[in-house]
Order: sequence, then C-alpha cells, then structure tokens
Amino acid sequence: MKILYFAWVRERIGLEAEEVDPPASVRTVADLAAFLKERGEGYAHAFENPSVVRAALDRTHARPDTPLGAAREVAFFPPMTGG
Amino acid sequence: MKILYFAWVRERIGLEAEEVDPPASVRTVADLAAFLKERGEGYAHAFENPSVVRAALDRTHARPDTPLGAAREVAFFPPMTGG
Amino acid sequence: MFTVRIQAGQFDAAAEIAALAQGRTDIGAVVTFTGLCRDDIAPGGARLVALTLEHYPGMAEEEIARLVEEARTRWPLTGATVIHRFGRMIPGDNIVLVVTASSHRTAAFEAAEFLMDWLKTRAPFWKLEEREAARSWVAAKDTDDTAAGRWG
Amino acid sequence: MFTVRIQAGQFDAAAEIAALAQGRTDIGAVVTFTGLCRDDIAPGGARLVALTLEHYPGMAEEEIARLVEEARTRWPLTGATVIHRFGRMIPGDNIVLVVTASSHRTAAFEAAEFLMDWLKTRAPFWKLEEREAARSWVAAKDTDDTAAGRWG
Repeated sequence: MKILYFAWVRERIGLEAEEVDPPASVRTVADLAAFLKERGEGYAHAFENPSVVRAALDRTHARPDTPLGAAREVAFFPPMTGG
Repeated sequence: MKILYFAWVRERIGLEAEEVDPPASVRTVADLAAFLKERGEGYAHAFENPSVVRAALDRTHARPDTPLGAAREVAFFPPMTGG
Repeated sequence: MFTVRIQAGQFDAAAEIAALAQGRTDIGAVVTFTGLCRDDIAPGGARLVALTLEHYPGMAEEEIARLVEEARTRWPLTGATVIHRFGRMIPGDNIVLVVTASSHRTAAFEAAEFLMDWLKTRAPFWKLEEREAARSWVAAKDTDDTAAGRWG
Repeated sequence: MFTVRIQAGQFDAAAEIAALAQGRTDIGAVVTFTGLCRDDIAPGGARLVALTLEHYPGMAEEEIARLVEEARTRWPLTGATVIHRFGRMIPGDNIVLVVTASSHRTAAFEAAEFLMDWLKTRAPFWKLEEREAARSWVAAKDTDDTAAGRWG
C-alpha cells in the first residue's frame, strides 16, 4: 500500500511517500493512522491529534471509520487551505 | 416644470420631453399623472394603468404620493428592465 | 476605486479588473458579473434579433452611484466598478459589468449580487426587443423585484 | 464547456471568459471569482512575504471535477472553468479562478459561490505562509466549513 503525506504531516514525518504493509488487523483509516503513529517520533508528532489529520483513499476523501478495502493509495494531510 | 418620458410612455405620448405648468391643485406625482392623462389620446393611453407607470423627481425615484415640492424635472417611465 | 460608467461602447472585463487591482496587494477576492444579450426565443417562436437599451441620462449614473454607496455601507469593499451600456445590442454582446473587490470573498460575492439585483429594478434602463416577426418592450419581471427585495 | 486546470503559471480571467462565451449566444450571465494572494499582517505584526501552495497531484483535478459535476446537477450551467495554481505566490498574485456561465444570473452567481465554498474545504491544497519573521502552515478556517455546509 502506498502512503502519501502532505503539508505539515509530510514535514513532521520527513517523507513524501512510502510503501507500507500493515497487518490484517488494520482495517480502517483510523486503524492505519494509529499503526503509523507507532513508527517513530516524526509519526507520533504528525498523528498526535488524529482528529485534525484528514485522509483520502485512492484520491477520494475518507473518514476515520472508512474501511481501507482494496485501496492502493492512501494519503494523510491537514485540513485543506486552498482557494 | 420639465417633464420627461421614456420607453413606451414616450412612444405613446409621442414626446421625449415638454414644459408643463400644472395648476396649484396638482400636488403629488399621482396628481400630475392624472392631470397629464387628460391632455389627449396618447397621454390617456400612456397613463391608462397608472400603477405601472413609475416616476422620478429630479432624478430620484418617487412614489405616487410623493409631493412634487420644488421639483424642476419630473420623469415618467415603465418599470425598469436594465441589467 | 469606485467607478460608474454609462456608455454606448463595449467594455473589457479584464481591463476593469486590472484597474481595480493595479498596484494593490490588499485585495483577496474579485468578483465580476457580466450580463450578455442572449439569443432567446419567445413562446411564439420568434427569435431575438436585437435589444435596444434606452436610458435616462444623468439619473442612470446617479442612481447606480447611490447603489454603489449603499453597497459600501454594507460590505468592506476595496473597490467596485459598474458599467452599463445603452444602444442596440445583438445576441452575444455585453450589456452590463459589475466588478467588486474586497479582502474577503463573501463580501465580494454578496456586494456583486446586491448591485445586480438592484440594478435590475432601480437603474433607469429599458430594453426594446426586436424579434424576427415583432418588436415589443420587455416587461419588468416579478422575479427581479423578489431578488432585490431580499436585501431588505 | 467545462474545464479544470491545476497549473503553476498565471491565468488570464478575460481569456477564460472569452473561451466560455466564444461563438455562443445562449449565455446571459458570466460570473468570475478571482482569489488573490493578499498582503495581510499577522496579529503579531509580521507581514506576509509569500504563500507556497502545495497540492495533491491527481486528486486535486479529480476532486475539483467532482465539484463541477455536482454544480452541474444543481444549476443549469452552459459552462464552467476552474483554475487553481500551485507553487510560490507573492502578494498581488492570482491563486484561483472560477468562471460560471448560464442563461440566468442567479444560477451563475450561486454556482460560483458553491464552487468556491467547496474548493476551500475539499480541494487538496495547503498554503505555507512565509512572513517577515516566521513561516507556518495556514490553519483551515471554521468559517470555510460553515460556508460549505450551507449547501447541505
């Protein structure tokens, strides 16, 4: 599974993208965020307040309880500030 | 007092503008419209339904009961269709 | 900058946006509304050939300037431009342009809508339609009065 | 014509209006919204030097295209163009353009506001501010969520 990070999530983790193979127990977006949070200091900082981190599955907005299903690309990012 | 006519009010009366000296009994916009209506066939046609004829006094919108006061320029016209 | 112009000639929306924004860095949002002569077809099937816009010279400028002043009391605008053409227009021609600039988008949108709603009902302009087989004065629309009325 | 572009370069609002209207006579109203980089000053007094817009390539186009499709189901649009820039902007630079065209003005205004409200909250863009004495990510605004929420 390809994971992308944007804006300050990217800066805190120090990566734009990585390949991750989470265990079968990781079923939802929130599960994946909790799994990633344990990977190190930068991740812990990025996900310290999971409620302000948004996610997209295969380029479509997702909610914390959205099942990962067969998603090939998952992105984590702060609330958007475009426009 | 200078009277101006626009759009189909102008077409029915056959004049763009004229000088009129109404009697002292003509005090309001509605009085003036009623006075003009008696001036001939075109006027009668223009003012046949006074509720659809709008007026301005010295280039400011007026209502039928607005006193003419010292107005020097009075205009009569249909509801506006600009924009 | 606040500008009202009544003119026979075409206008250029881009030039008007540029004139409002030039040399300024405090504008966050610019909204433009362009009203065009539309090739509509009457219920009887008569196609529009042209619109001729008659106006009340002097009052047209003054009334629109009053509407712009009213908009300025309601929204924090950094600028506004209103241009209304008169004369004969064919389908596809520009008729009216409203440009509003503000530091925030909601003010710019609301002020542009306010100006258009009131222009329709208060600016002394009248459209004469020429159709393939008829010519008649455009009746004012109840929906325009309703749209203007919502500004209270 | 319905167009979505994500680009680094400047855009030209007039050219986009012309592209939507060219050769057509069924358009009565064109609304544009231009969002600019504004020279604001933080509460601490630090002046904005630049904004850098980061985006999610691919998703940005797809998400905005979904918003345009949603707008088309709600309003009878004859065309719409959305352009969003990415990269580094200085005060006075254009950032986003929305153009909507319809036969009627209310549809054009409402669709442009709808697109801007949802762009702010759903399009995957993030602004990094550089200020005279600091740099920090712009926090999303509650007012943007509220504005988007009114479309239900």
